[in-house]
Amino acid sequence: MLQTVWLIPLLPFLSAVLLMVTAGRMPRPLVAMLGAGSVGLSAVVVLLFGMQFMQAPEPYTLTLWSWMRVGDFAPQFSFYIDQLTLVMMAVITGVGFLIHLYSTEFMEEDSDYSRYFAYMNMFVAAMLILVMADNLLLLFLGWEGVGVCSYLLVGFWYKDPANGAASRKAFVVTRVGDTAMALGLLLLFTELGTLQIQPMLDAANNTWVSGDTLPALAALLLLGGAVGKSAQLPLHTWLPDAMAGPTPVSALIHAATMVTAGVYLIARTHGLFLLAPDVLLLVALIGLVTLLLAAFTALNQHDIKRILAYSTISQIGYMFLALGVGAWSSGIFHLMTHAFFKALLFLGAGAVIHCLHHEHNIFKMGGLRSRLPVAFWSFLIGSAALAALPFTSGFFSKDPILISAFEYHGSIAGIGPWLWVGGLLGALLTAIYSFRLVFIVFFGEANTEPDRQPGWRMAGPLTLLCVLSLFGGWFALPLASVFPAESAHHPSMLIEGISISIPLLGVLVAWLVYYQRKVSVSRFTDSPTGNSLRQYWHSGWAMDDLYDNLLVKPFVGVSTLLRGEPVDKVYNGIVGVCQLVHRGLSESQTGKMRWYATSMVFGLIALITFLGWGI
Amino acid sequence: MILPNLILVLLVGGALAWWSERFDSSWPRLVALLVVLADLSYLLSSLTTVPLENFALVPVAADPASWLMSYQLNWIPRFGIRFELAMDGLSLVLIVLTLVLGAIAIVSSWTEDNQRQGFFQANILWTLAGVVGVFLAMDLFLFFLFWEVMLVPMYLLIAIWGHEGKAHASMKFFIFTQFSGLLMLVAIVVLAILQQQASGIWSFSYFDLLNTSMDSTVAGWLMLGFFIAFVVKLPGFPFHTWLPDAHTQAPTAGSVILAGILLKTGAYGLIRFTVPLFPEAALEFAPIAMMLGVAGIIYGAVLAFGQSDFKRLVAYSSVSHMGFVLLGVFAWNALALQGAVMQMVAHGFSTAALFMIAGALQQRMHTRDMNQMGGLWQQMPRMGAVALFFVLASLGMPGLGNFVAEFLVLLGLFQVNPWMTVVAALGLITAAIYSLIMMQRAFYGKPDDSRRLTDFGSLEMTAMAVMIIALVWLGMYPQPVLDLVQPVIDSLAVEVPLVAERGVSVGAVQ
Amino acid sequence: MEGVVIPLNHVLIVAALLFVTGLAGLMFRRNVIFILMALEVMLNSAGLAFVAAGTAWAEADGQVIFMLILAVAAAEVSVGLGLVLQIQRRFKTLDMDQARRLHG
Amino acid sequence: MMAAASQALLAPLVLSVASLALMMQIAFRRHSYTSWVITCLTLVLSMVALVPMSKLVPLQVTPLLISDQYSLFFSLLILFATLITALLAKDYLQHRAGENEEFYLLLLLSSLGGLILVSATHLASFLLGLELLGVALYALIAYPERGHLPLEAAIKYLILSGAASGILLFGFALIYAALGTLSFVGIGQQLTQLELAADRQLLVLIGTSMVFTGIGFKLSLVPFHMWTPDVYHGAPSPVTGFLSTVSKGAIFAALMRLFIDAQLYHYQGLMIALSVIAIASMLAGNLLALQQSNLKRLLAYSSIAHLGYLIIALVVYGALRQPQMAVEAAGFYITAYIVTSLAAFALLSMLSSDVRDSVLGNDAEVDDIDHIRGLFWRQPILALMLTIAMLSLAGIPLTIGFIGKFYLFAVGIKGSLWWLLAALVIGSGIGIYYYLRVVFAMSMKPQDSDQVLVVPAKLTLAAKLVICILIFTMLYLGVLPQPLMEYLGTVTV
Repeated sequence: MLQTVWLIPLLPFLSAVLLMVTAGRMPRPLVAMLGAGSVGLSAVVVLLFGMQFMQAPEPYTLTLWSWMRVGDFAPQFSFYIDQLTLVMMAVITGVGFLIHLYSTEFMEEDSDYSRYFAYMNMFVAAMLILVMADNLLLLFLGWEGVGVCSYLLVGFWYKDPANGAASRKAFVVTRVGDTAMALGLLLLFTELGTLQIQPMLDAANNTWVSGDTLPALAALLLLGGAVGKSAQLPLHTWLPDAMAGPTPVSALIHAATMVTAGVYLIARTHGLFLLAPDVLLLVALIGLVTLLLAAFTALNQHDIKRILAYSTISQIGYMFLALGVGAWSSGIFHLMTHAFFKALLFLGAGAVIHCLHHEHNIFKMGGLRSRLPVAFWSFLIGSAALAALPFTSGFFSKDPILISAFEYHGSIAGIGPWLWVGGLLGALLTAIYSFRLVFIVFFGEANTEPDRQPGWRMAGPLTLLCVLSLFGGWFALPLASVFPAESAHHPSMLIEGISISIPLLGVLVAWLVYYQRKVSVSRFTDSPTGNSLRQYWHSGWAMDDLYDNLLVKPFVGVSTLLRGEPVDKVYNGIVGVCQLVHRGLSESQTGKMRWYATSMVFGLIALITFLGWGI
Repeated sequence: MILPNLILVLLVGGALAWWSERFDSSWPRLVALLVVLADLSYLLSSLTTVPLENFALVPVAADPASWLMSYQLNWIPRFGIRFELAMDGLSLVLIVLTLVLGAIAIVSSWTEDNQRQGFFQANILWTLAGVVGVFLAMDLFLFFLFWEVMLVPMYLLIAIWGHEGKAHASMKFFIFTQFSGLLMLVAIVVLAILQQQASGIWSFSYFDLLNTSMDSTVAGWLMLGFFIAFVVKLPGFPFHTWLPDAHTQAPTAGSVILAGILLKTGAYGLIRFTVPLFPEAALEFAPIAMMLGVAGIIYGAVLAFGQSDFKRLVAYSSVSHMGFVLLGVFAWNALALQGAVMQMVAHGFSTAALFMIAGALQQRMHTRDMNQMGGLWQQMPRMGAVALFFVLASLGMPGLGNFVAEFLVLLGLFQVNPWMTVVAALGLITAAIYSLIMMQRAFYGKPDDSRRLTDFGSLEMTAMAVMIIALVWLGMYPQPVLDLVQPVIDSLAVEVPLVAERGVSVGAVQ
Repeated sequence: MEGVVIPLNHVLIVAALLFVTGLAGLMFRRNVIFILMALEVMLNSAGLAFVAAGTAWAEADGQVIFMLILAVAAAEVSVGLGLVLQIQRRFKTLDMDQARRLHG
Repeated sequence: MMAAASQALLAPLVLSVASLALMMQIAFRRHSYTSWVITCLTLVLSMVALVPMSKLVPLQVTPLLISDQYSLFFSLLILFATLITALLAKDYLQHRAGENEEFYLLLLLSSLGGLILVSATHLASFLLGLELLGVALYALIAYPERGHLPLEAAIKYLILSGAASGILLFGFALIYAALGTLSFVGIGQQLTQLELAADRQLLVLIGTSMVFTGIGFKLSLVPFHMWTPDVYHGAPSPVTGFLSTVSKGAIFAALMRLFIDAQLYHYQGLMIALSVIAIASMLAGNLLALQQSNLKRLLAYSSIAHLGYLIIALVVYGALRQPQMAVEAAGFYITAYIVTSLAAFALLSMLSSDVRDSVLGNDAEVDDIDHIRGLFWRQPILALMLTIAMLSLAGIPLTIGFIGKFYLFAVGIKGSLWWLLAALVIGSGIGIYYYLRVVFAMSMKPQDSDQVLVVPAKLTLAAKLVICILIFTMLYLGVLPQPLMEYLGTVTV
């Protein structure tokens, strides 16, 4: 049974290839069956595999073929499965299947139905390869593969140039990170002689001492890849724009799976990061700053998907924080629960959008509680989990992160509580913006009338995800053998209490402001400072403008400046000189015989003079 | 006799294709295609007679049996010039590439409305013959001969069947390559004379000239002569400016051959001649050469982004990609060299395909200006999908050949010069920028419904499928190619020790 | 045959002067007849130099060459005059500066 | 002795006798076809006569002439070029006004001058050959009855060439005055053996300068090149071809013999002066041709450059340990140059043969680059010949021109003449442009707006023969040069 693990990525891959080759000539039901079915089948294989695996949970390696071999450089096409991989595989195929199923209805009216599923299946295959890879190069293949699929799906509706721009931005910005990561791979191979993850980590442990420059550099470069893919500072700007794609795409790629690849990468190579405690702290700080920044921004958006996008950035910030403070399993746990509730939220948002003529602006919605009950319950449960209200899945994953942050003692002593405070602030904001969303969209007056209700293929996955979001936190992940032992949590009751009560406080605030409208923020937001702050937050801390001015405009400017090929000027100059001399010499051919005779005489005189020089 | 036959078949085939025009104007392309395929199958079938273990032999100068095939004939004894051909793994890989792309080029001209089909196809076949000759010639005089002769039919292809600016473009192409070729000729003759003065016997044979002793200044100049000729052809910054013009103006089949094959002769020359003939001089020069490579990568990418002409964009992307080859060769270690060769092959396919698409677009829309395109996916989804694939290949998508190539080059380079690697790696980002903008401007965006455009037909799709399969194969399992080339690199390493592999960078990074 | 022996150099100087005269005629005259005459002067100055040199070396070679030169000059001039006739007929002028259709 | 002498000079004798016979024929019964046949037969016969001559080499016949492999080789080239010219001339003259018989007579006389020139070892024979060649050529240039251009070209050539002869003669007179000898070998002996007094040295110096001025003019080297384009342009195409090949080839051969026999290569100053002249010729020639639209002028400028290239072989002679290689290189290059130039002028001549129905007028010359536009689509064989010729002039492999250039590179490098080589490379680079421009013009698709100037006339048998011979020679010697190289190895001065 274990050997059939290669089926897991292969099934969606084959389906994708089949869908591409038939290029839309397949009947729709068959497309749906193939698209969703292949992922479902994969999920089944994962389940069967997992059951067998857990009987004797030893890392399992399967080598398919030798990819390439040049001297020592011999990466293989092989899979490495341990508990971490298994969790990821389960999330990808499980949540992936639900989203595919949902898509079969959501995309039904689209003319490019089969292209959509081809891309989606390809994405699932690439994502599976990413997590199953036994070496970093194969991981990189999956890594770039998901990037490309993300690009294709964000720009799926290609007729609108804005979508194209968003998809390019997504790809290029992540590529910046990917390039750093590629450099990291080069460094790791050059120094350690292998890219196979486990031997490489062993070699790193044997070669390097904690705190060395080289491991720090390598870790930093990998971190570059991670922040790119996971939309963390400073490469987070692409994710909000990436919402241009179909909503299930946002759910699958830009919430549940791909964007967490960075978290997975760091977790996977934690042995390396442990050798670079400073970088690890940097991970935590990046996570913290990002989560706060994104949370503030989310507070100010009115596009339902953008709110969710910023919340995704923010939640991944928590995961980074977890990784940075050494709460590895908590980070992965949060990754999983986040996959559940964020997929739920996105799909819920999708249902709202689907039923409201593609309306994205939350202020044009309202009062949908009774008219779209499925969406309402989904949103309510999803937001509760997102806000980490007690006993939802989000609570079980986020709480340990905050506790671990509090107890952090890494390269800078005493920073832990501050991390904790930041995390709490984030939690407060999370609760506020998520329930702001719920209150505005589902309560109050109705602005737009839904023209349909979600069918079973949409409602089913939503229901299932509701269950997972509520109860997904009740079982513990078997990750103990993968990560180094974490210190047992014995926080004081006070800390625990504060952690629990903060989200509730946030919900209360949101209730007061957005439902009861007792507290008006308009006084503040209408003041000049408030207004500019709002603008500033709304634009995502103006990072886009910054990059635009710092990188994009200069690049475009330089390329416009050079497009006429300045190097050619040199060659044209040579040609010009030749032509000039040609014209001059041609002028001398006057046709006058006397001048010809004279020139001959001059030549003679010159010759005599020259030869006479020596005497 | 197999090797001369390979060339002869193409030469005679060209004449045959020309002649066949008498019967019907549709014959020449058919004849040409058959000739190329026949040549390819002839090559492959005669390879079966080579014992399998020979493929792993390190080719040694002294021992003809260590080469896959070889052929010798006295030609001009006055100067010790011989008609000397030999094939090792590197030549084999490149010749197969040449013939496959040659067939594809002929297919790409299938629907183009070219007058004088006969002479057109003849020129294509003669160009191929010249290129095959370049990859086989082991006598420097003979090499030069093929090197120059292949330009003439190529020139005619551009000059006769080119687009609006063909006069300027074809002339520029010819003068750049010819002039740099003259420098190489001088270098070749100087080298032969040095050898003759040392040994008393005239010879232009590569094997005899390999160990010519000379002082370092002379070696530096001679190396430069070879280097410039090859870098012009490659093309490397700042000798690349002929390429965008030539590519833009050439007929589709011409662009395919030019980008897919002809550029590779420059890279081949660098690997086969420049470095082995002048080891010290070349390695001393390596930092500058690599700098040019890096400059080419970035410069080509930046200019590619600024173009609105589809073909020009692809042409500049070639400049950028061939920078990797330059880097790979002058990093001079097994990884980088393998990467350079892989890049030659992979870039051959990806760029040839993109030019074919450009040609198809021009044929359908009568423009190459991307401002007048947009939304073409709607009307030509198959072409769009294929274009997407090759765009992804060209931006270095892992799993496709180009990635393997670029990664190997970077990996090899990193061990030699980490900082340069960092700059070169920026090329991966810029490649994404220009490739995607091309996709956007041509195929995405609002479609113009007033256009009536036909999508790729089955013939074109077959050609595309061949290249897609080739790139996937190179990306997923490049080992056969690597194995073919490895003995060649081992033999080069005998002449020029490879640059140390690992650990060099420690100091540089810290 | 006694008499003053004129030194070779003197004759050569005279010949050179003649030669320069011829050259000057070539450079400054426009009428083709005069140009032909200048040409004659040049050729004959060379002949003079040969004769003088031959005498100085007490050899007949100089004189022989002079005879040859005479023949050459005659041939040249006869062809030249033939052309001059044609020129007069077709160009209606003998001014060589007018004959410049061929240029560039 | 007498028999041996006549056998050694069989070819010039055949030519002389035939010239007389032709004169008789013209005097008694004008018939141009007969004259043409006689001429062609004579030329073939003279070539055959070279075979018995080769049995006796080397043989000095009187102090004036020598019959050796060197003279035989160049005689062959001259006769070959004359034969081609004669073959072309018939078609060319056929539809033109006037009587044609004397043309062939002049042709024979001129080539006789060439033969004498290449065997000359003494000033007297040199002078005789030079003038015989030249005077006949004046008449040939002015041969067409109508039109201004041939006349203008002829008078310009006559006067300037006469002046050059005058300068040359005066130079020799000075040398004679200083050294007392007129034989080439004698000059060399005197120069190397005697310590010359200062005044004599001055005489020799001025004399040498004048000699080289004269020869430089005839070879149209910069700065004595001004006449070239005008004369090329004005002369009828077959004559231009003849002038460009026979006249230049013979004079170069004589120059090389003088150079070697008189051991002039010992003089550093002269070598530098020659190098400067060569470099100037290569650069100026090519630059002048750059955008020239008249093909004859273009070829004139190109010939300036090619003669410049050729001087490399001369300059390098003294620098080589085995100087024979320089002669080899010169021989090969001249062959290449002659064959290729003939091909180019043959094309122009054939195109000008029958222009009666064209807008150009009856006696017009087809010599503009616009005239051959689209030729490739109308007369592929002619276009092919010109293409090969242009590629050969540009020095592209597989043509004879490439091997010639290769030879020059080889000797230049052996003699370490880096400056000359640099000029050669640059000149060749510039050259590519205008040679290819011609090819490009031919390859352009004919447009309706073009005046269809070149009627695709039916090629006569003679024309076809010329085409075959020239294409074959250009390609054969380009692909398999070994036989000629081996032969040239034996061609010593």
